[in-house]
Amino acid sequence: MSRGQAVAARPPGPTGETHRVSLLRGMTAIRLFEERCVELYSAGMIRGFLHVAIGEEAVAVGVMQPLTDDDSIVSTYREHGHAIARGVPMESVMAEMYGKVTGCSRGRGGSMHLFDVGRRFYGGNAIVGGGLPLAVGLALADKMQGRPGVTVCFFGDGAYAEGEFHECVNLAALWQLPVLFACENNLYAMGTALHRAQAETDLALRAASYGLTSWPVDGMDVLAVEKASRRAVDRIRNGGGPCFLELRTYRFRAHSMYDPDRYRDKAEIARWRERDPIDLLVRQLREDGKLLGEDLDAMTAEVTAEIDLAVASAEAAPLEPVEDLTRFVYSETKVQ
Amino acid sequence: MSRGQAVAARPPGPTGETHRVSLLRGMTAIRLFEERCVELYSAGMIRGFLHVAIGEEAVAVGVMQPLTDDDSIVSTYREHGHAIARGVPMESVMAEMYGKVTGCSRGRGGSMHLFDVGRRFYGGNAIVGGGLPLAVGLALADKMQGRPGVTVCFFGDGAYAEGEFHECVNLAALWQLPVLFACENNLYAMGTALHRAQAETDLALRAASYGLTSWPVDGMDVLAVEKASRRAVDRIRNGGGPCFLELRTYRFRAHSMYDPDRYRDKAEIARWRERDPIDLLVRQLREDGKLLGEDLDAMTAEVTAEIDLAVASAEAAPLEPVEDLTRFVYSETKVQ
Amino acid sequence: MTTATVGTVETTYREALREAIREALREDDRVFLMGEDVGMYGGCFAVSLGLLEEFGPERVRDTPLSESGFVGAGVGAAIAGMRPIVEIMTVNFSLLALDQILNNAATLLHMSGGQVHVPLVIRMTTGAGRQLAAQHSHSFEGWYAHIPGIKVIAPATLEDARGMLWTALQDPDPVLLFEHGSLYNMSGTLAEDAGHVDIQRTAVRRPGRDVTLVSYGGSLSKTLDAAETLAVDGIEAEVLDLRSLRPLDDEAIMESVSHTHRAVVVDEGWRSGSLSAEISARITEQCFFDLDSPVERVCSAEVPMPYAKHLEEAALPQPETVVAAVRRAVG
Amino acid sequence: MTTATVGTVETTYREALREAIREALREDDRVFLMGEDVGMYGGCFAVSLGLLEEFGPERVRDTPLSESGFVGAGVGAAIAGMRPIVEIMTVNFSLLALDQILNNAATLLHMSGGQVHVPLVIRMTTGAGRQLAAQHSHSFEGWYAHIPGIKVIAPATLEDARGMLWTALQDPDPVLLFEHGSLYNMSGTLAEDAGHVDIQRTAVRRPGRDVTLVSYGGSLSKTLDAAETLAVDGIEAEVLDLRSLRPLDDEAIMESVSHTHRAVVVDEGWRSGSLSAEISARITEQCFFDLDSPVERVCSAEVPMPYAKHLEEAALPQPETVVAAVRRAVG
Ligand SMILES: Cc1ncc(C[n+]2csc(CCOP(=O)(O)OP(=O)(O)O)c2C)c(N)n1
Ligand SMILES: Cc1ncc(C[n+]2csc(CCOP(=O)(O)OP(=O)(O)O)c2C)c(N)n1
Ligand SMILES: [Mg+2]
Ligand SMILES: [Mg+2]
Repeated sequence: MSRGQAVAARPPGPTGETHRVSLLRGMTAIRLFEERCVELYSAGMIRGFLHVAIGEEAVAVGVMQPLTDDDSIVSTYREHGHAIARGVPMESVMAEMYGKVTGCSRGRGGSMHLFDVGRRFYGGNAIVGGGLPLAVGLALADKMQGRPGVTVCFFGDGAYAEGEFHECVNLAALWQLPVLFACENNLYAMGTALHRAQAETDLALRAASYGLTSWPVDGMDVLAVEKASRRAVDRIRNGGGPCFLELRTYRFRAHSMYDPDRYRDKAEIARWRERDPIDLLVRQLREDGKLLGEDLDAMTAEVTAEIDLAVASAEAAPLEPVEDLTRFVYSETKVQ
Repeated sequence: MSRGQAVAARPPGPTGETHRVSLLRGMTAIRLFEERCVELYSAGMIRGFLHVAIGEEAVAVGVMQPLTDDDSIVSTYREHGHAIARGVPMESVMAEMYGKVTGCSRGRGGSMHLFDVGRRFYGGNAIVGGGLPLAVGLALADKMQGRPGVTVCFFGDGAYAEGEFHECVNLAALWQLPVLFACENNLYAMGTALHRAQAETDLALRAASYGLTSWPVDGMDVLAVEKASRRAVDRIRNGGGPCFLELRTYRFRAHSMYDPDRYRDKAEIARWRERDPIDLLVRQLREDGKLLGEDLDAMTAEVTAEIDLAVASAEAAPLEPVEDLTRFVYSETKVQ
Repeated sequence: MTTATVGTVETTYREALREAIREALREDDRVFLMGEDVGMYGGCFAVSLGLLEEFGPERVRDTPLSESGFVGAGVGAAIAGMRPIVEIMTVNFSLLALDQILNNAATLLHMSGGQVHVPLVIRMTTGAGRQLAAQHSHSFEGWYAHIPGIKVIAPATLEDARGMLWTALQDPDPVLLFEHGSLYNMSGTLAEDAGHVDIQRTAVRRPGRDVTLVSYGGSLSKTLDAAETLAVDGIEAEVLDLRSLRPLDDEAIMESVSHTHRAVVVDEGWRSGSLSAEISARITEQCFFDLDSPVERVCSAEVPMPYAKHLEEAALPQPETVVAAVRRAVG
Repeated sequence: MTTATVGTVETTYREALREAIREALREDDRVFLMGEDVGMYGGCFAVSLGLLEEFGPERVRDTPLSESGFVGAGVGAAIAGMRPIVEIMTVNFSLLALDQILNNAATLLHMSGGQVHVPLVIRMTTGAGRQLAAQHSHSFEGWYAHIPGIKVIAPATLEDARGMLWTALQDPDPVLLFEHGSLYNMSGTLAEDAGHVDIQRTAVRRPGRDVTLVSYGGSLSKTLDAAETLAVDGIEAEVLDLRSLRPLDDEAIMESVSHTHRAVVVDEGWRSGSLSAEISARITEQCFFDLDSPVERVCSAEVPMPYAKHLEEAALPQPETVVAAVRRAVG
């Protein structure tokens, strides 16, 4: 999907207008896409578990900015935004959720397991913390092979409590591996508030104790996220060792479509909604007179058309033949 | 074994002469016991893995000082000293290593799995880090049942890298559990030096980042260890939450009887031997004129006699009948 | 307690489990429930909904995402006199705690020469059928049934959902209780005074003379459906509900096979090395000369569970595949 | 490569494994060895002794005690083009990494619709016999053989210790290689040019007509000893060495059983749910009408392995218990 890629491939540099607009477009695309997913879930077109990141779009779009085709991404089950921001076509993401063979994982993965190896998007991991060791290994391979790649690993505040986090941050720091630990701190792990899961809730501070560079970022400000990500990625690429970013964000909706969201105070949600990353950027662009109402409508229309297309093609797409059930348990050819 | 218990049960208070002498006796007992174990291993009387803590006696004896019968201990596979300092009779420890039914684990555990529930000595765990969750649970039970107990968990610098360490320190800090994390930092995990396993080698500093009280201690100075342990245990018992002690020590011998010790520089070992915890205390007592040559000889003779007795009774003891092989897989009676 | 039936109540598998936990918390103050989101969230499958409000955060204890840590903490608490009920959201995540379950919970009693008892209950959701894909859909209860030192049970009915937990809590050793995710919404009636049940014996859920169908947990209803279909053609299948996966109730299984002379084992686990293999091997060992045909197995295809509905259905045992296996056996 | 035999060399199982690793490191610069104490220490069982000096710390990489972390790192490195050989000291500790092995290594290819290949080799020591007690003595290779997406091999001979690794490294999917701890000191002669061997086929280690003895790894020598004893009484046992535990070479097993009409499976795993159960079930399924007696199993007693020598010996399969099982089968 050209646009998605455009966002992913945009060269570093000053956050000029067109760039800010493209960031807005990237976040808007994710927002509208996920809102459509919610509708389609209620309509029974998407099944299984569905986790949307509505409210967290600035993290996905901002972190992706400095990445190149050499870089790798490891994500979670809440990864639609990461995938789209990386340039995975909406069609293949939507088809995946429809369980169609045209899906980015041939319909075998679903919402939680989006993969696109061509774009070095290594999934979609639904074991909390399970992607961290993979990221360490991807980075180890890049380092041993002398490739310039940086591996970005997205994970949540909940994953921070898993033993694998401890093991992996130490491994990356010990071996000075090119890993960017992108911790999406949305203050909740399902229904468990951070302060009920961690004795010390300053995640960036604690991460620093492992001997890597670490700092917190306003995850609702896409420009701040981009700036932090660029600084971290440059540092890592130049051999500075791994970095940890605590991206302070919030999910506006429930954990999953099954979650009645009993554990959050409505006022808290409302407060965070005032910091909607899309509204923030729109307001800013408006104030600078760089965005007119019609521009926004045009963008929305364009993105909506794209999503309609993705849905239409997903609906039209075929299913994997049942006879092929046992394919891909083992490789069909040697790998080079 | 009265003496061992005496050490364990000794009431808090100023480190008077008799007390210092009893500390010396405690360390000497462990030292001579383990030296005998090494001989017996070479003689083929003890089998399996044997890990001695020669050089680390000040940790075992010092940490135990403030503990009462209410307190619990969780240990590792390098636990002879912990067991003896807790008052587990030498006879039952030696019989265990002989695989006899009179052993503290009926010969089913061996050197790595010494247990004595009567003394709340919960083993002898040979999965590195595997005892940490047990300690958290023992402490949780004490807290929920309103008991005064403190749980001491011994583990090494190597265990610090395991995910379970991360999970358990956080749980203890989060729930303010009465746990003393006694980290025996002897600078090596088998052949892996601490600086080759941890990006940040200041273990006490890093532990503090979890939100508990933590400090390093000279693990070769039994009085310093006792002082630190007493401060920590008092704090914990008075509801101050968990503490972490980094006990800086060194094992004078190889990791196990199988280890050719290729990875340590002989000079380094020699340097540490100059800080032998037993010699240090002897010198001090001598300087204070509190210990005469004959006292020491008498103590050695006494302890040696005790060990001879333990060996003799282990040799004489019967084996568990083979017909009883499958006992203790499931409980034979309900537990109250 | 299950004998006298005064009135009956409409309930679900989920509610029956909740009632069992509530009863345990009420009757024994050593009991507490610990796991991820058992409290504020109400339980990831709403089993423990409302218990936090009733019993407070000490006894309905939310944990961080630290499976190895809190499962091991349950082991330690059990050793020190508590009666923990530890919930692991799904069996798939329990692999993170397997070291604590096997190397500690199952092993401490023997390794200590009989000193360290671990009266612990661990509850987990297992199984597929909800398009949750390859990291949320597997069935490892058969794997756990390989471990000496623990017991493994799987309630397939409302009575067992209501009655097994208390009995498990009275057991001096670790008991793993597996709840199939597709059963939570199963509804029906339960005796008002429904209570404790044994967790030792396999139950005959449908008597029959022609073939023995061995199943448990989420596969029971599919197996009963198959039996209905077969009955239409005059094949009377006897359907067993294992209930206990470790120990297995050999006596009940062999008793049935010795009069039907044929057996089909239905097991949602991957075929190779599944519990069905052990059951097949035991039937052959103990009933070889009674068998008219080899024991058949209906298991899951050996694939990580796919998301797409049609593929997931094809991967799982279904009434049709059970029927087909029976026809092979009797054919 | 194993055809032409120029000269032979005296070697041990340990040295053969080391040679195999050395060859892999020399021939393919994508290969590296990673694990606890593989370098400075020389390998906890001295398998990798000297390799650090020869290949340096990048390619003979010591890790911290972080099984889940470094095994998962091996998965990631394999995905990104390396050919990691990850060593887990013993299978007992591998439970800490099982989540990475099952939920990632075995699952990624399928979950990604065929995109993510994991050409990873994991080596582990398994088995009992050295009085290492309940946390260092178990045999879980049969458990691993339950997992779709991985292959499981167990060299029992010097040839296989020398030849299996390279073949495993050529495999596009994860291969787990199990080394029985009691074999490291096994010595004998090996062809100077001994090299790669297939890892698909089960081997007949001793031909016979009266009964098929199925074994592998550390149990092979005990099984061969039993066969010798039986031969004295004129019972000619055919001894199979499985070599590959997943996939199983059904063809070879059934071929043997179909002419011996009797089978005994020898497996060091705990009996219930062991690999022996799967083999027994398959033999019954595929050779039922060829069988003169039920398949017998000789496994470990279902206890956490005790330390005391006499108890450990009683818990393990022994030549005598194999002989007794054969007598039951032929009797
Ligand atoms: C190992 C494991 N434990 C539990 C779960 C169930 N679960 C799925 S998401 C989740 C919360 C994770 O929270 P966080 O890491 O903060 O990510 P977020 O959902 O907030 O984006 C839990 C408990 C799981 N998938 N894996
Ligand atoms: C989980 C696990 N991994 C590996 C081992 C093998 N092993 C036994 S002791 C040891 C080193 C532990 O070092 P440390 O924690 O510092 O304790 P120390 O031996 O120095 O007292 C290792 C790697 C084990 N027993 N358990
Ligand atoms: Mg979160
Ligand atoms: Mg150490």
